[in-house]
Amino acid sequence: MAEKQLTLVASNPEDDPEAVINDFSMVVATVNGSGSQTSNMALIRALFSMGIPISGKNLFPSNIQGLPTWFTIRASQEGYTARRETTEILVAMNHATFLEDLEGLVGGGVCFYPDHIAKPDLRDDVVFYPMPVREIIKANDPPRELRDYMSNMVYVGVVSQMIGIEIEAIRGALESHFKGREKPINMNMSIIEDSANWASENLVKEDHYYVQAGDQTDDLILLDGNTAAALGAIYGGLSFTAWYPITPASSLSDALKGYLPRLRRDEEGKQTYAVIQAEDELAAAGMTVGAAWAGARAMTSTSGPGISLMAEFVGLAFFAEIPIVIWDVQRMGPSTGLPTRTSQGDLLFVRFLGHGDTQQIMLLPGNLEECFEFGWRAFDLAERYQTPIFVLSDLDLGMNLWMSAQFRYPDEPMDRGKMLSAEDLDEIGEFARYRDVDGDGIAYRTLPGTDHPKAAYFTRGTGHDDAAVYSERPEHYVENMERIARKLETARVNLPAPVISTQDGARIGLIGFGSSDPAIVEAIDRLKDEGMLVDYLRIRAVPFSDEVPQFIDAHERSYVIEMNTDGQMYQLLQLAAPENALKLSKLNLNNGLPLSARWITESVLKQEGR
Amino acid sequence: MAEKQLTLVASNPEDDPEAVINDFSMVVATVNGSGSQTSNMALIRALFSMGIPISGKNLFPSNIQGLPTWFTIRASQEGYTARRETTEILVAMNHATFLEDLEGLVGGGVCFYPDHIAKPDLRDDVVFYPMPVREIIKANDPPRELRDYMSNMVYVGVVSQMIGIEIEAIRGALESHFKGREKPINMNMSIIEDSANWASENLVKEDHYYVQAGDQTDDLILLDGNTAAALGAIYGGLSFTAWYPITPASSLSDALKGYLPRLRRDEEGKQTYAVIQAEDELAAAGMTVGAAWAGARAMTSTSGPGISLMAEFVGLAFFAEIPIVIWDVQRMGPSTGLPTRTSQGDLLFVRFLGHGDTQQIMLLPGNLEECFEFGWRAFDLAERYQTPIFVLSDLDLGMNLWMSAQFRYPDEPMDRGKMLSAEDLDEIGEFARYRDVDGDGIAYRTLPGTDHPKAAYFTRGTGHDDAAVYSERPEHYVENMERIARKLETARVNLPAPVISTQDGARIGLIGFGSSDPAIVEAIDRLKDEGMLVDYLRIRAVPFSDEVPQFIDAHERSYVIEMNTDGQMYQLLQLAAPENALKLSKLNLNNGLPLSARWITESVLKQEGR
Amino acid sequence: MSTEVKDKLSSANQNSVGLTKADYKGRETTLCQGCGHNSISSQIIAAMYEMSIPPERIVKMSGIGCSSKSPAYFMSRSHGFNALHGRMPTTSTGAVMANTSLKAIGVSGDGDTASIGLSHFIHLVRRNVPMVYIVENNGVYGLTKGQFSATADKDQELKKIGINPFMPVDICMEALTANAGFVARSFAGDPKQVKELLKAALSFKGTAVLDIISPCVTFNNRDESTKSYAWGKKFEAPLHDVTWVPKREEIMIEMEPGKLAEVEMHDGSMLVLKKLEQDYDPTDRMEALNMLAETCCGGILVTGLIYLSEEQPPLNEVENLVSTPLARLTQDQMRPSEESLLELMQSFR
Amino acid sequence: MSTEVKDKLSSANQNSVGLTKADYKGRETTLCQGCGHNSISSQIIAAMYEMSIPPERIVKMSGIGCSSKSPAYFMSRSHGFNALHGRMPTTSTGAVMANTSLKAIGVSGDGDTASIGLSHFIHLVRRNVPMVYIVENNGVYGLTKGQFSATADKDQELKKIGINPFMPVDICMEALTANAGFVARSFAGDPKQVKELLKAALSFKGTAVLDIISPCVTFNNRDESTKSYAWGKKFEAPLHDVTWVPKREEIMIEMEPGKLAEVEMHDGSMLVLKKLEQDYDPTDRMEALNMLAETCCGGILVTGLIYLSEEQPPLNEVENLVSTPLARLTQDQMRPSEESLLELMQSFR
Ligand SMILES: Cc1ncc(C[n+]2csc(CCOP(=O)(O)OP(=O)(O)O)c2C)c(N)n1
Ligand SMILES: Cc1ncc(C[n+]2csc(CCOP(=O)(O)OP(=O)(O)O)c2C)c(N)n1
Ligand code: SF4
Ligand code: SF4
Ligand SMILES: [Mg+2]
Ligand SMILES: [Mg+2]
Repeated sequence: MAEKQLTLVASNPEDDPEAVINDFSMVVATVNGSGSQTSNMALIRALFSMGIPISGKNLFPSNIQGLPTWFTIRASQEGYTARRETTEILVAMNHATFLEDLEGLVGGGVCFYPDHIAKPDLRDDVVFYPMPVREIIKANDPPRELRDYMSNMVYVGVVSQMIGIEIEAIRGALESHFKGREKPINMNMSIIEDSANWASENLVKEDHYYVQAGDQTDDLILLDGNTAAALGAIYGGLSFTAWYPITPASSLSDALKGYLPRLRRDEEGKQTYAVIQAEDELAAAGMTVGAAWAGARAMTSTSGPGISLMAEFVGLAFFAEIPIVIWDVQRMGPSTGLPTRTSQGDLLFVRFLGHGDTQQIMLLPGNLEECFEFGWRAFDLAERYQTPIFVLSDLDLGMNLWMSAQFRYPDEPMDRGKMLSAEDLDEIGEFARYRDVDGDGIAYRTLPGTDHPKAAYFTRGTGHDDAAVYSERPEHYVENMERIARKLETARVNLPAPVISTQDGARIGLIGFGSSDPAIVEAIDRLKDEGMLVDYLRIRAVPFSDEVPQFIDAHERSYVIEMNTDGQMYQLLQLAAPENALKLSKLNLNNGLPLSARWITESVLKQEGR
Repeated sequence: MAEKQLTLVASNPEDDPEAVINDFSMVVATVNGSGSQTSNMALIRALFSMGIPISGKNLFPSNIQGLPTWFTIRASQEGYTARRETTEILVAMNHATFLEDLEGLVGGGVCFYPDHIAKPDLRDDVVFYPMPVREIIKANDPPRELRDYMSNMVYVGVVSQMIGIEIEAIRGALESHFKGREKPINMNMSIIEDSANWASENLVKEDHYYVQAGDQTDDLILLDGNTAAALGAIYGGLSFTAWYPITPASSLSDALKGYLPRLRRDEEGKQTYAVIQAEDELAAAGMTVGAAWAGARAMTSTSGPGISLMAEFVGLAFFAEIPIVIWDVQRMGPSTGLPTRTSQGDLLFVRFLGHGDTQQIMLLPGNLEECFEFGWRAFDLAERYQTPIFVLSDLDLGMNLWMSAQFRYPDEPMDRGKMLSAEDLDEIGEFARYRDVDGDGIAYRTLPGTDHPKAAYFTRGTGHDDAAVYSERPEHYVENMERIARKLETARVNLPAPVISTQDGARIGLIGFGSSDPAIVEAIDRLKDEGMLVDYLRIRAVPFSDEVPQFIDAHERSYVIEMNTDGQMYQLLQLAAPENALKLSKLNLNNGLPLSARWITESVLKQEGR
Repeated sequence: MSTEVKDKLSSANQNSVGLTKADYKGRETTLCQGCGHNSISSQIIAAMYEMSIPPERIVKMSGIGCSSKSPAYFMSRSHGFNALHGRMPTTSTGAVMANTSLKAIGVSGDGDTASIGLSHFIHLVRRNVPMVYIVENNGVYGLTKGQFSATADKDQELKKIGINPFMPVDICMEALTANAGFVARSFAGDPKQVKELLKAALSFKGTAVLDIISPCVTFNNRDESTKSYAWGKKFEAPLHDVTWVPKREEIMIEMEPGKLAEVEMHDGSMLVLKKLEQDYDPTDRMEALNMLAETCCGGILVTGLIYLSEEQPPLNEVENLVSTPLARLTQDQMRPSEESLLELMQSFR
Repeated sequence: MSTEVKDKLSSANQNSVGLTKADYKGRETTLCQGCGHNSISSQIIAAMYEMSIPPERIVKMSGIGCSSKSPAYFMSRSHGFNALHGRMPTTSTGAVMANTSLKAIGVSGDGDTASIGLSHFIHLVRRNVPMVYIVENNGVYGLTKGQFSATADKDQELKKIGINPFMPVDICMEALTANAGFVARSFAGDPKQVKELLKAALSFKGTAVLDIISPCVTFNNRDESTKSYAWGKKFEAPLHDVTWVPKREEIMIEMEPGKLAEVEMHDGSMLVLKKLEQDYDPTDRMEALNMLAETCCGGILVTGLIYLSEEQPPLNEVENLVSTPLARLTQDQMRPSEESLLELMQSFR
């Protein structure tokens, strides 16, 4: 539509035959450190409170100040939340990227920009709205250190006016953001209102994008996955966490530090938990292992480099059977990679983490509810099976803003696993830490401090008999490893089952996991539009429960969709379904950006030769 | 033969119809720290110098003094060197294990024991030879601190006399052991000779085990794999190594420290190498990476726990493309496991070592010649492909005594890979560290200090464009990872090819690697005796060259023989040959002991339903 | 022998919690005969027994090494955790925070603490994690057959190993630099002092660092080595004669005026320091620093209580922890109410 | 402008190796405006330029952090290695040993060195690896958005982060304890001193440790923070006024007797120390230790050359290395002869 003639259109969608309502991606291009979080937050929260389904993604550099940053708000009538490859509305606050940002706009798209930056003269097929940022700021004259930050409020006002975001919704957003503090609220609102007024008086709507209040977000919540994970852990009884700062995991620990004081203080205001910032990830892992060994529900969270450093301790926890929980909020690897870009590249490394024969259990949350649920369930699993439980999230799920149903309070009592008290020991009269009493491979443990002469044992990473005594006897080693294998098999069938959605007559399957779920769900609809029906299995845990190989067996072909370079889930599935290995096809992309429905759709069609 | 009547037999095999010549396993049971190395060394070297094929295995505890230790010498006319499950000759110096040691003896076997320890009265089906250890020592009266140690020389003398080891061969062994120092040689020889004389006068031969000089070890050498590896590295031009002590890898660095001074000093006696004992394995890896980056041929060696600690640095070296060599002398894992027991359990962990998408190259030496060859070749491969090269040995190969053909001097000039000098840069006029100029995925590097304004680049573990400049652009990341994949494919076809042995009409294949080769070779003969013909492919590198999937394809069934719990090579092969995944069968045992031909033979027959 | 008599006999050598010394023993040692670590183990047993500490109230933490194995050889009735090489400070921090009702005793080696574990050690001290931290210091890596550790003497020669060109890491100096509140050095060949210092350390509320020279008879016991028995016996220079006196017990040491200093610990027990050659005030950090700097590599082995201060709060106080061990919380204490979750949900609307 | 004039102008500001200051610049910084690290980078450029060191003879080593990024922003003509968080001491040790003809300058942060990398730092100093080791010390983890590092002030409060309950790790104290031969502290707000100390460090033959307070304007620059510009400007207390004078150059400073101390470096260059308030002798280790212990957290920022001694040989001398860089050996120098192998083979027969 490059030739399309732009004509003045009505500011009211009813009168606009070409109206596009609640369906666009708006990109705010700024530089980081310029304080656009508040303004973007105001916009997205306002839309959310108007009942419009949205999602928000922040594409930021690994840097603190001065480099390009893009915040994308997607509004979707159908409730899609995945990243899209096209932009309809651009707020171009960063002259450095103005050109490339413009190129990303669809024909008929909209561009808001401060009138003091030079507008490149191209794209006569999009609508431009200049904004008198400086004038409006001058008029309001905020404290000079707040200038830049306040400038962002101008686009909040202008954009709201032009696409129809209710000013009251904006005020509400700021109120919750500033927790009701009048001063900042008013200061910001006055700029926003001035800007909105200026727009209504000076700008005529030439584009066709509108928002309209609805009811699709009633009793939904809006937050990020790391906060959901932290809350899940807290409601799972987390009592100890040690961590070391690393993007994109830090905000998980920040959330723990933020919420624990309210939720875990006793009458005298004493803490019933401990949060330790360790000197490095080896220490974070070691402290977590020590605390779990002593009987506290203990967890650590990190990202790639930290996982590498935790390898030795994870191997110890696996072999000595110590129940720890580790969140790996994945970022682009290998090595330091791209600290602020998302990926699903740690699967194979984590699965076999630790030298020797190790098989780590991984949970794979695909949305915020699961971040919360796996947050608490991970502790039950860890203590039940006395083994490390990894939860693999990623930057997109962990740090970006997602709508979610409200979290369900844990519907099961805590499972502290097989523990023997002094009383138990009196009854039984004997204790062997690694004896398979019940035949399920899970042995009983006693906690340090258990007041009984038979309670103690010597925990070690070295080979041992079932009484935990050092042993080099071949049969002891084999028996112990066989018991651990039995234990893991007991665990396998009790891990979160995959989520399967089917369509009558579908012969092709899609297999995915984690943060790519929204893109896959949307792609399934697109494929349907293209006349192609597919079933979908979303993996939620490794090792796989039986439904997974069954799904592969039941389909002519299954595409394994993942965000890594080597098709890591594809490989794990090949190992799990050797008889159907050839029915699996790789569908992976690893460029730091969340997958888009378009890419998935087109790739599947291409591979299907359509 | 429990009922067999023991009768006096001739001391000369010709006169003994039941004579068993050069074919037995002799176990010397002692406690560690009692100094039996010299005596065992004397026996095995003597046999070797008599031209009798032997191998020696030391089964020792993870402890310094006072615990049971078994040294096994296998003599084999056919030249078999694998561990056997039966013992024909027992030298029982340790009363603590006398009973179980006796139980291990075959009927008709022989037991030498000091007459001051109580002989359990069982096994009337074996021949007992008491030895007057104390008397003979008293008579010789060595310095008291040498008493225990000298006691061991008594069995050297008695055993030699009874089975026919030439005293001159023993002297020769001691001479090379003590590097010609008269005093210790004579002191030991006098005890040995007294003991031999005592035996000839007081013992009558009742058993049927004999040794007879031959010519089967002419110009063979006898040593351990870690020494072979160290020499290989030295002849590969190793110029820097950093290490941290760990069993069973330490002796590799000891050998480097031992031989480098002779081989790598310049005219003024200055070192043309550096050996640094680091503060831990993270440092050892880091120093190695730093040295390799600066242009020195650099290597580190360690075992399981060290590999875990090196994960992050290995990931950096993989992604920043720094040519390092890492020897992993494997021991039993997971975790601290059994430090003095052998295993092949690090395959999967090393293959995917480092978070994110990593694929590490592994060389798998199966004998001493390959320890030497891969020792030097690893540097050529590392520098050619600018990636870490792992060499996976194990305790059995690395620390035990093996016969070997003499090592061949490297038949190729060193390959320092693609490097640009200042002159090159003058010609080319430009330089981009990660540009795929030749289309093989391998980029050119410059060394620090290259005297040219264009030579420098900034090495980083972060995402970068082809000029090594930090970049978060999706296409840069993808292009770089694709180039690395191209590079690894270029490497794959140039890694040591598998060794294949076939028999006409064989429809079953055996696949093995590393230290289990002798057991497999022997098992193939046993299977033939049982009327079963098998082909054999020995893997020498991962990723696999095409012969490997071809071999699998060409056989009805292939058994993957390995010493680990999870069938790790089996899994790697499933991934490499998905179309034939079901033709692969696991055949693994992981109990800390080297595999025996018997176990392999019986397991194959069992699985084949014979 | 009649049961009465037996009872009498046993009760005779029962401590105030009704345990005999046998109740404090561990498995049979597998360390070398004469290894310094074994004698330290015996003193740990003696101190615990004499202080009447129930073994079930103790956790034994260690890294990897001969020294780190030794917890298997004392107090089998205490839980033990033989973790990873150099990482004992980290597992201890976790364990102690998870259960503050237990007393942790960490046993490490010089390789374990001064090489691979140095950073963790310093940060543990800096956090003042409440525990006794023992370094069984022999200047070598015993378990891996005698390579030099970071505490080996400069220019020392060991056959098969070579010459050590580097200055030793001084465990006590590192501890002081990290603001430790309890720093002592002792010598396995001086069992009485080891025992008294152990008792003092056990009554200290923060991190108590005990650097004990513990000869490796197999790899580093030649007379000229500062880590050998002979050298220690010859050159030990105690700062004072130290005795630990439990709370409310008469101090029984002859009262030659000016010759005695007493320090009270937070638990009410007393440290009695009998003056020897020169005056030494273990509560003066500067004096401690200077003494260590001056005597380092100075041809004598200074032993005794080098520094004591209970000013800094231990980590559990810093973190404002409840007295109930985190490991013993009830589910109600661990899982917040359903109401609290509903409230939170509102805040995200 | 005519080429002649251009030449004149340029040659006018060419140093003795014919380079202009522009030849020492790096890529455009991506650090925050006003970040202390940027001003340190400028002083590194100035020092190198003024000392006429060819950039190709320098390697820039770093870990991970804003500070560790900074080597990308100076001297693009030098090879750089931005390695792993806390591990720069290890890659530096390897690189320096592999090519002793290069001068290594390491740039690290307080998190990089005092937290995750503390053990490596101490062991690097202990080995006396020949290099300049700069810690750009701002008391926080800048790149991860301002958490406390181990050098943060005790009881300091940062919004969103909280209060730091622990005593700071003193980089200089740790270096001294590890027997460093060159220990200095400076302040990014005192560019002249930074530059002179850099020059001195570059002429030192072993490990030269420079602890430079380098304010993080984004996360830790409130006036009450000892890592802020304001605090530094207010409370800096230089030990002396230090000037580095190249070999064979007239010392041009006015000669008020008794007020000047001169120290000659092994390369013949001179350090001129102009006395200020009190006397301070940087060659006295004890004085240095005491000064640090006394002034630690004492409300002033002591800067200057804290300790200097060239006694200890650097690691390459200890290891008796050839002068030819290991990285530049010929194949004949690297691969022993075939004869030597045959001989060896005999020894295994
Ligand atoms: C990560 C790791 N690296 C190396 C080893 C091998 N190792 C076992 S004990 C030890 C040194 C022990 O020395 P020290 O701590 O002084 O104890 P000692 O045996 O002297 O009492 C080493 C290096 C290991 N177990 N783990
Ligand atoms: C192993 C590992 N853990 C954590 C991180 C995340 N990280 C990046 S920089 C940094 C701290 C940097 O602080 P500092 O060294 O003081 O440098 P500054 O940014 O303050 O200059 C951390 C923890 C990492 N990159 N690698
Ligand atoms: S080797 Fe040394 S440290 Fe280890 S047990 Fe023996 S004497 Fe003790
Ligand atoms: S965050 Fe702090 S340290 Fe990092 S660049 Fe900005 S000011 Fe400098
Ligand atoms: Mg030691
Ligand atoms: Mg910092």
